[in-house]
Amino acid sequence: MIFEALVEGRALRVEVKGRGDRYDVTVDDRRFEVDWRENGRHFVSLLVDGRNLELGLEARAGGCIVVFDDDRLAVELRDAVRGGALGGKPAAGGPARLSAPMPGKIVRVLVLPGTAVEAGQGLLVMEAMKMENEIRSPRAGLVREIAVRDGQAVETGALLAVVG
Amino acid sequence: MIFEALVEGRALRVEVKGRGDRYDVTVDDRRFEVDWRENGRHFVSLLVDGRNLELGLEARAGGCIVVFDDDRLAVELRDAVRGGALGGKPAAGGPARLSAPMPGKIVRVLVLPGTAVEAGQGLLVMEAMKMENEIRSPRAGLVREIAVRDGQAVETGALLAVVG
Amino acid sequence: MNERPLRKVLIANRGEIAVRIVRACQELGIAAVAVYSEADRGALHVRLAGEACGIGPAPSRESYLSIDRILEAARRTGADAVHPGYGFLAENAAFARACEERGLVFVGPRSETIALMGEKTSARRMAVEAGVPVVPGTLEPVRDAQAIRREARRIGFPLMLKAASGGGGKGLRLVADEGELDAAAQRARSEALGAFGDDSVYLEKALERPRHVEIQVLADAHGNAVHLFERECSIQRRHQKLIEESPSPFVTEALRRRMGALAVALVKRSGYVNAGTLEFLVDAAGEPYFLEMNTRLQVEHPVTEMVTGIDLVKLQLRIAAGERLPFRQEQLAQRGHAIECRVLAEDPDRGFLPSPGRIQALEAPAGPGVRDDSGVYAGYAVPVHYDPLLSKLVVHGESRAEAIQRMRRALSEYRILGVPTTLPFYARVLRDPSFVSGEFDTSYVASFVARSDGARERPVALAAAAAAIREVRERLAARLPPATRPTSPWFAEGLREAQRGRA
Amino acid sequence: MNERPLRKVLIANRGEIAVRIVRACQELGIAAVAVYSEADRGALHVRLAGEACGIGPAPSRESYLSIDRILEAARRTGADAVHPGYGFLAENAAFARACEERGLVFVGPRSETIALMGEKTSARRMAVEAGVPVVPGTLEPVRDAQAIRREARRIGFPLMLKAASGGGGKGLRLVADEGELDAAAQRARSEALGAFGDDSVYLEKALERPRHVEIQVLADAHGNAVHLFERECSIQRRHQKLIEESPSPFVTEALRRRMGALAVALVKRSGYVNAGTLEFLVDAAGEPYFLEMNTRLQVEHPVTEMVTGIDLVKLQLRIAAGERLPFRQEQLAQRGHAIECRVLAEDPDRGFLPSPGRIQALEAPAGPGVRDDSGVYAGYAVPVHYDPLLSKLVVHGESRAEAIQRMRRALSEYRILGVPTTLPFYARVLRDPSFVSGEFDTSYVASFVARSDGARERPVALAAAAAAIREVRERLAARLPPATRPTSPWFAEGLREAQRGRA
Repeated sequence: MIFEALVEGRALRVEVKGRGDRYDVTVDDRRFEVDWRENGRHFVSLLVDGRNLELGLEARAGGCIVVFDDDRLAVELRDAVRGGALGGKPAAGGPARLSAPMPGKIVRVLVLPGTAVEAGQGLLVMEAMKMENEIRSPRAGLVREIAVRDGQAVETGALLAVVG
Repeated sequence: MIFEALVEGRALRVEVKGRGDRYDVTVDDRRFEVDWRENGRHFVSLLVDGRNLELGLEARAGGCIVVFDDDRLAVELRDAVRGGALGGKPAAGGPARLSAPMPGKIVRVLVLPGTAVEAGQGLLVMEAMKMENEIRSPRAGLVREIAVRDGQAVETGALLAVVG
Repeated sequence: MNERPLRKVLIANRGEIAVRIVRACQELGIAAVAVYSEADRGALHVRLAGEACGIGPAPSRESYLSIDRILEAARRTGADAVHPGYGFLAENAAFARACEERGLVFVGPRSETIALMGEKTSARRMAVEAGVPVVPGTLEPVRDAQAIRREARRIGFPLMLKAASGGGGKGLRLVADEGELDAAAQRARSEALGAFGDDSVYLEKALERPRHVEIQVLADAHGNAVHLFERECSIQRRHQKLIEESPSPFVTEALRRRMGALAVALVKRSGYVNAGTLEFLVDAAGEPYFLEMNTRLQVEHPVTEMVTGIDLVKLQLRIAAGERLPFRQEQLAQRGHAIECRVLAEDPDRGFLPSPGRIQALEAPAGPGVRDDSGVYAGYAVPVHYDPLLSKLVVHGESRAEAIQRMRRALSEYRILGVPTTLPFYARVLRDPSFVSGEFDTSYVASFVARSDGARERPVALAAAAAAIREVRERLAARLPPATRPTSPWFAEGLREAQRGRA
Repeated sequence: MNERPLRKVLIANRGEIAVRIVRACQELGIAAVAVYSEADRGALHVRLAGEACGIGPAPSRESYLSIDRILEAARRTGADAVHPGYGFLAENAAFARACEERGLVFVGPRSETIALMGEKTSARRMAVEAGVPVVPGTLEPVRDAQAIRREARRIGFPLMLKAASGGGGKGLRLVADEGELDAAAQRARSEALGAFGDDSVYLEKALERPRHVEIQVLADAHGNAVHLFERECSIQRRHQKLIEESPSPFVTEALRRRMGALAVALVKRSGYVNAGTLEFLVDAAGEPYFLEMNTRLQVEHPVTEMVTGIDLVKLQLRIAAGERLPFRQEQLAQRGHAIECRVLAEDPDRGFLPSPGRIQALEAPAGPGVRDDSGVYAGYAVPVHYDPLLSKLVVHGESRAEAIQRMRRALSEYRILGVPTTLPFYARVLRDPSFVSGEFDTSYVASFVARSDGARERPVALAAAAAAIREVRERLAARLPPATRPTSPWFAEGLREAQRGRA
């Protein structure tokens, strides 16, 4: 089976052969022979050429999150187009809508609508779980809208800002 | 809802009222007000008059096993006969067939067919998991059959003896 | 003070520290009463306590911060003492006084001491009187803009603006030069007013590359006081400690003795009783400056317990019962080395954004020299209402080198699924040569994040392989034809971004 | 012997002890190779090791006991050392010799020492030469019935018959008087032949109400040897230890010093290297008698680690690498008190019948002073092929009283669902006044079971209430009408029995 995988912004081609507990996996140009063992419902031990790798797997729609001891990577998968390599025309991304990841209070808005921001630049500071947290722009672009004001209480999912 | 419960050889009448997380339970003559909270899939915290009791529950057909910190009790339940108390005519138990609880080796047979045995009396010694274990009679009666001999290897479920 | 054994202690807290106190009570044969908000009926501290009592809705203000409800719970359950833990009402003098007035033993210092040492400028004055060096700055609260400007010029820049009633980094501002002063002062005062109902601030000179070192103290009601050496707390992010250790890798024996003696002097001078902590900044030259006193048990108390062999929570309870300290200063020693990592429900890959949610699975490390003081379990939903501390992972070893090796081993065993945590971040820090060398100050986390986040090699190929095998197995199990599988909207978007990056 | 740092250690074992050794290797920066039978691909020691290698089918004889397969795994993975753990090949001199011949470091004594001390009568002779008192009996193996009768009369009854090549209670018989002798000798010899391929036995006088006390020793290859004090192991059932502690509550300082000195003398006399244990019986008068030597790491080694602060497994590896002991006898001390409970998959309510099966859920105790050396996890299926040890729960406290309180607390937190375990049994033992007083001998478990099993009050009403609420909730969730619920056949049968009892 061949997949296109997207891992933390990187696209990879993954081919999986075999079944049972033994797999032959090719990721781009790298090949792994994997002995696969599920331990309980959430953990898996992979023996790759005798080396052992213990991973946690969190199911997500369209893929899963892979938890290493020193990293946590979201993997999205889709079936590769039959016979074709990855390609297609890059499309422009639409505006990004940021919503509140949890209930909290807006401490400070850091940018005005119309400001040009970089990816990763702070847009506003929100207090949640006793901590102040900077909400950052997921992409470069213009701030189209700031939907909250200083001191406002917000619920999970409330629109905070639009960048596009 | 009213149940007949059988706990380690004792029959009890149990009436449960209420739902949600609050229950009013009467066991024979004792009444408990219970605040019920499931913690994960296997554990439950019961607040009984402010006292906290943390239990593990193992599902079984017709009841469950309740795991306390210092005990482990099998509870069987059935619906109480409407309007009636526990009763019915005691029926004689049929012969008890003992089978091997796990793979192992018969170390010694301790009784001959035809011997009269008490409940709890040792019938044979079986070695399993590196330990010698005495297999005991579940009831008083005559040993009808000993189906194994010293030194024999047995698989899980193999008939060992019949007492009746 | 006469001895009066405690029979039943109400624990006015939640989470891992409530669990810690429940355990101490149980081991002393004292009944422990847990209290819980509506969000916490299934919390671990409730599960482990022998009794439990609801105290109101999820928001802290209506439950864990409500003095009336806590006192009512104590009355209802017949508790004869209250342990406040840390945070919530732990440094609230009015709460301590209310306990005292009702004849409830408050497990901590007297209410007057909390008032005296809780207000930061009065604590600074007390320190000066006791001969303890403080960071140069104001000794009285300052309230107007003109006075702030005058004091700032006197002290010099860079300086720190701090809320007089503050704590936990609130109302705290670093001011680099005079041009920033007015705006910073305005912000600090408005934050302080919002958080503590008091807009007075004080000013302190900002030290260059300071270390954050604190001294644990214990004092009984009979005039005996000892210190239990230092804890190194420089590994912090935005004034929140992440990793603590004892001994500090850079505190010399002479400095340790000096700070310990200063701490005991201040404790005696202020008539302090029970456990407390004196926070110091130590400058690059090794000079200590008293910062503030925490009049309660500290989050990071286990590292001190591991190296001294002393159970601080049990001693808090025994001191509260009127017992004398069972040892003298010269009987105490630091044995080996302990490190603590605070396991937080925060996502290090998203700027440490809090990550509440359900813990799907949890495997905690174990074996020799490992202690996990956790407040959570598999199946538990981390609520949004409280702080993100899940657990404190503590290790003890013969030496700092062994403790580091052990912490690496323990971190590699620790897995929490369902919510992002700081565990992977700590695994990376524990391999960082700057951390291992012990050559760090309070700027460490910011600089580690800055230099490693973009640069680190991430196991993308193995992650993709694992996810793909899992997918193949799922499909086989479900016997679904591939075409019917859903593709998430973020997938398509992300793939486009990735391809753009490649082009 | 020159120092030769170990790079990669193959662990020729499974379960909790393999996990223990993996952890020690990781903390020393040594690569650890786990081996696994077909039943053990998902075992915890495999999950935690950096490398793993399959060695054959589930039965031990074809995997963990196969010298060829273990050596082949070592060759294939490039290991330069082998740690045998305990059991399996740990005291097999032929295995140690095979390792030596291939240039693999065997983490344990030399093969000649294993042979010398492993044969019980030669170990007894060695002890006598070293001036160590032994239980009166035969010093040479005995093979024929007539010789057995003659020796028995010389020694006197009651006496113990033991397999010369024995261990673990096999081929062991208590003989009360001469009438029982011939039948017992026949059984013991046939058991010994079956288990060890050798039907020679030896005879020892049976002591009255003996305590089982053992001394931990460590010796390096440079002639240095120390003892690490005693472990009390009298809480056993059919010669299987269940609870161990250190110090022993009844060993005096004088006896401790005497036994320690005897142990070191025997170690030096026999040229012993690495960790080992000398087992003694101590009679009611406090006289120690050497029983046998275990030439390997002991299951209960953690209680010694907790009170001495010494990591025995790391020292085993360092000694095997040629290092010298890093301390002298006078630097060692017992600090506080440690207790271990062996958590077994055995059902205490069914005569300790082994109870393999899948662990549905597991919550392990944590917090200060608690160490859980476990080989299992939630979701793991305990295989039928190996011993029933799931975990060793160990606590450390300032005193025996604190250790007992802590163990009670830890046991109350420990829950394993899916298989019956000995945990509830230990919770009851830890509350038993005889255990708490420390006044017990090797007959304790049998007598505790006898006096408590029928008498104990069981929480039947609460169990019935909990099960009934669960049932109500299940029905509500499933919206099944009550009549459609299955009734198990054992229910009807059991109910009839119960009603008969009532009538």
